[in-house]
Amino acid sequence: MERPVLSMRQVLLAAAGVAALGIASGQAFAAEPFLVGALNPVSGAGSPYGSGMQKAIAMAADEINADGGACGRQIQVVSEDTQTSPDAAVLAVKKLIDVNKVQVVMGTWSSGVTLAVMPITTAAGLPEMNTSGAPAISTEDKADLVWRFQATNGRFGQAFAKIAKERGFKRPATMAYNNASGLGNTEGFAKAWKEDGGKVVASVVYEPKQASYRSELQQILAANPDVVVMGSYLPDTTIILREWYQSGQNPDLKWIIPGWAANEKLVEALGPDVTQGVIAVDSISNENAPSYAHFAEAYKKATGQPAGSNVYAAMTYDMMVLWGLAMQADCSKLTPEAINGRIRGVDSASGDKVFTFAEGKKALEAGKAINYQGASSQLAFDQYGDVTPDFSLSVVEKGEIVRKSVVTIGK
Amino acid sequence: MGFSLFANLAFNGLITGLVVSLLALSITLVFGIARFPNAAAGDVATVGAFAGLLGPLAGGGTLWIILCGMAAGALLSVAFYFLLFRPLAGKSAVSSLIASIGMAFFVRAALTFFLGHDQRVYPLPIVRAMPVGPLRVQPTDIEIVVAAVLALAAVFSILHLTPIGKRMRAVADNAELARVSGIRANRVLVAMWLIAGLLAGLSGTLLGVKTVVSPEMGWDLLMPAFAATILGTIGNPVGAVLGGVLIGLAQELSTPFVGFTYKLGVGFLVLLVTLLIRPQGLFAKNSLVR
Amino acid sequence: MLSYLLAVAVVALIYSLMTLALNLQFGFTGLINFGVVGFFAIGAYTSALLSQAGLPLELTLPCAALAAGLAAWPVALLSLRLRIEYFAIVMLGYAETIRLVISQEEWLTGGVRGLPGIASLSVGLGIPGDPTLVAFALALACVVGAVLVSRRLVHSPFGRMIQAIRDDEDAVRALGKSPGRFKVAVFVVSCLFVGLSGGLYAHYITYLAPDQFGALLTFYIWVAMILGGAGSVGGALVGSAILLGFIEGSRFLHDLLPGVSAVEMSSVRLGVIGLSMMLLMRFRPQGLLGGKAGCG
Amino acid sequence: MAEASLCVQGIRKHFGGVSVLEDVSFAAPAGGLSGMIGPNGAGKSTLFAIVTGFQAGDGGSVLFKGQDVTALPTVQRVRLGMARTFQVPREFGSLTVRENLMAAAPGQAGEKLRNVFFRPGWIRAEEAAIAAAAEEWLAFLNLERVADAPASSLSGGQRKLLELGRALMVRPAMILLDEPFAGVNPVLVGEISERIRELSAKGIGFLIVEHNLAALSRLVDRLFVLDRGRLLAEGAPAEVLADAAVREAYMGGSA
Repeated sequence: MERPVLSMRQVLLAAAGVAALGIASGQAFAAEPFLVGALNPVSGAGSPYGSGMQKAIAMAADEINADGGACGRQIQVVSEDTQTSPDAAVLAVKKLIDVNKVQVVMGTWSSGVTLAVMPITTAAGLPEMNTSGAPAISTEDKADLVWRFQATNGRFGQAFAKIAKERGFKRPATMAYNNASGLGNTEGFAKAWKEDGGKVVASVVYEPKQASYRSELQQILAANPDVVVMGSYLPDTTIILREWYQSGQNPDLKWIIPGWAANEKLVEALGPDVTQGVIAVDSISNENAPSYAHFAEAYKKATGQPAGSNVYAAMTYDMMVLWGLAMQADCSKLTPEAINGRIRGVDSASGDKVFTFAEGKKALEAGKAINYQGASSQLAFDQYGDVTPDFSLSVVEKGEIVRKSVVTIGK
Repeated sequence: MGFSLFANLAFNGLITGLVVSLLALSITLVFGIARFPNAAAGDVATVGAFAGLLGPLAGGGTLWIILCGMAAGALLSVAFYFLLFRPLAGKSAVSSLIASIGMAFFVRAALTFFLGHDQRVYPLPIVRAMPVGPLRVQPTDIEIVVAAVLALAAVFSILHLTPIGKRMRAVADNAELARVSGIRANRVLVAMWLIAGLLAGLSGTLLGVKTVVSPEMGWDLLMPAFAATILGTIGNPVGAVLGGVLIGLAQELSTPFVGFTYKLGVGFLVLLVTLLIRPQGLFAKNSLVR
Repeated sequence: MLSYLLAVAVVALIYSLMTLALNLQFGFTGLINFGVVGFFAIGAYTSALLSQAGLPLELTLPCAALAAGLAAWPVALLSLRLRIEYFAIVMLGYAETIRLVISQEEWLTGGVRGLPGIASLSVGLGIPGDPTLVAFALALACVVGAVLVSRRLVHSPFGRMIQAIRDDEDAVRALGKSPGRFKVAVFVVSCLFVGLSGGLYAHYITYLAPDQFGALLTFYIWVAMILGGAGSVGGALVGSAILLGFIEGSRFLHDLLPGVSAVEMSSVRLGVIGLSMMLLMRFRPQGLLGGKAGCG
Repeated sequence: MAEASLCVQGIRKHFGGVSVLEDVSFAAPAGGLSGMIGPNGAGKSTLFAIVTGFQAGDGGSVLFKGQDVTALPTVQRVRLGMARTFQVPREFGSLTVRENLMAAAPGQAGEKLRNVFFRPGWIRAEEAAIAAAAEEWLAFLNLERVADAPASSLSGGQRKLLELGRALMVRPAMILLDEPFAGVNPVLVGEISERIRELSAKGIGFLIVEHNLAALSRLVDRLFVLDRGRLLAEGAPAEVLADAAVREAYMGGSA
């Protein structure tokens, strides 16, 4: 993508070229670019996803620009790193708003970051789009300026419960990494499971970064569960599964693990014997929609990675496309508040289904109502600005992660 | 059932404690002889664990992994002695402590810059445990016990049976006096940092065998290792190992009463109460320093 | 741009309150506090929880300072009993235990899920205007206050005695004065600053979670103090400014160095902090600005 | 003998199996000039530390001005009027010479934080008084020239004077000097001796532990000899020095 070394001369030439282009395009469109802030977890705990999320926003912006922009305005993306830390994110969003003058902020990942950034974007009257799971985000968003493209922790738990039930488990136990997401998943599961009349035989919350989880595991195994539902991450899951297998206890025990922990790396670390039968659950993109096919192809081209390796990238891609469509819906009013108010309009259940920005733009120009079907999910925001994506159920069989079914849960 | 539960908890505590002990052994040597808490020990262990990934190239098997890790630990340790800690020798312990924290950050930054944040595992077969009474003993457990005993025996005999060990104890006792009486402190300190590096590398690779290799693993082990060091009195190798085991036992055995998430706090509480009663730590008698 | 610079400045000011405190403790008295972030957390949660219980910020911020001071008192007594290296490690454990308690006691602190929706400084104090500007003005006022208090303290007979304690505790005893009383007083008073700093932070970020109170922050404050020079009141401010300038500056550096990815940049950030700690200790232990160690 | 100001009775101390002090007793008169000599390893430093409260003895007692101070910490002994200096001077290096002296003034209201912040006027007046007292001693010790220099910049002899000045600020009844002449040039040795004599004339008692026998015997009016943990002899310098046992122990019989 980037040339590694540029001579000074080349830089100057390029700069002159860009300047000339800028003048030319300025004359052609007679409008300055519309500034969008991409605020992603490029470093820190979210780093496996952050770069892909950032690229997906840029990809969507490129598509919009290639189609002549939204309302004739080119989209210009300014990227910042949250470092997956609320403190760094607060300064980053201030920079985006005050220095770069962006009109919308999208792509925050962890709940802590989103909760810290929200008050600032809201105070500036700017919408915020995130992929976080904490329920508090919905209740704190009093101005309806915050949009969530990811399933809440509670919905994850519901999916776990539905899967456990479908698979005929009777005696589930839970193990949670002691953070908001870990607790959210297992407590969401327990709630849904108990509402359905079931009983959780044991539950353990553990502190991360330990040299061993044997005592925690022992308490779970002593209750003789038939399945353990995990709210965990890759390193602790690796250690816990290995210690379980080595102990030789409850060899028929099954595991339901979130997809970010039960992935190829887990299988690679532990081998096919240990991971045989592990059930991986993940929120999945809107895989059968043309928008996903379109996105997946572009993502593969841009990053060299399969779109399936980063579910959050599809979400941030949808953020940008949806925003572009909301702009396009009424070119006379392009203030952030006005565009924010039109988001539900381009996602309306009664509208024509559209799958790309170009399709949507054409339909809008023809005066039709539209319903953008996202690459990450069909969107369909509820009153809190939350989406309900589908979940995938995969099982590890002989070292391969095999997709078994797609799980849809009600709102 | 009650006995079996506590026996298992105690066994888990013993093994976890021994992993901590090995790093504590490295820290206690530096603490006793160079007179500062070496916060970089954990990250030296991490480098050892990463170097252990080269083990399979050299010959495979746990032994080669450990040897590679120990070699890397020793190399890094001695290099930083010459570059950093020797010039700081005359200054206060706080200077060296802060510099060692800086070294820890720097080493970890270099690791993540070049190798990224992903976890790695050693290509070792995963073996089922043997039942011994109520316990389930894994091969890793035996390796850890053997390594800890050997390491402690080695450190103890070096300190008490070899000429260089004798000089180490002399320097630990009184660096000024040792210098006056013709002991070349430099050579003693090189030997000491070498051993400290070997021990850190050993603890890193064993932790890697037991868990996964990641850039933060050593730093996360540092606090318990510090606690074990001062619980057992600085400069006392036996104290460091017993301190580690004691904290491990206290943490695991407390879990039926305080829950799992508070067990790290229990370790701290044990340390605090001990220090309130015995400000010098538990084993002040046989320490290198007074 | 101005508002962003103000935002960075607010954080720098919040940090400099802690740096001033650490400077009183270590720079002037020779006390080693590796648990700064623990007192910071106590201040932050005290003010946030009290304000959510309905108390006005005019009250919660002083309470934040008091709570941290109160928590510092037994710790200070402990410091008299332990040798300094032991105390340093115990303090690391103390701060970590506070973080642990915050993440476990969900009924009080919101646990690992955090405490969202804390009143911002401008809303909480009912001051109209740009929230960042309000925060800046308030933080600046607090720092000016803390500097004045520090200066008055350092240039008093009390300040003379704490510097004497730093230089030689036995000699102080030989003058018939117990170092303990002075150490405890300095420790508690400076932790008031740290608690206040935590309170300001809570109402500036408006969201608290245990993750924000890791040991790294303590080391940042140590770096800031050493950068500015231990034993120099003005140096504490400069040190914090340099530290924040570097941490935030790396954002812009990233725009200039396209070859370095943001992930690598985070490694570079940690590496530079580490390197500067080593180099400062090695070559300029008196700080970048200090002429010689220990000038008031 | 004049009324004893410092009275040491039956002090014992051992480290491990080695006995350092065995039943040492002596009495230093109030306002007098007493000296203590002994070869290296005689136990002088240990005795000094026990008398000043920096170490605890294994037995025996220390009486000061008729009061048993054996169990009292250093700080309280000093408050009763027992000041000391150190063998290797321990000045407050980052403070000026003047500040070193001022820091030593006892019972300062300005050392309480509430006074610092709420009664600045009182502190200012107190500081003026302390500064005047310090000024006097600086002049007496001939340290005026370096009064505002950092103490760390002084020469070895000047540091000894500074420590003496600090001890004087405490307004002591007795000052214990730990090797005041060690590493000091002969001219300054004379000057320090002269100052000590003048102070003694003003009624301040001295107990001087010294290695420099010549300087000491010229200065003191009572001499104690310590050898291998025991008090070997005591009396007027001339008569003690004539003692054969002392000559044997201290000078190997050669002097």
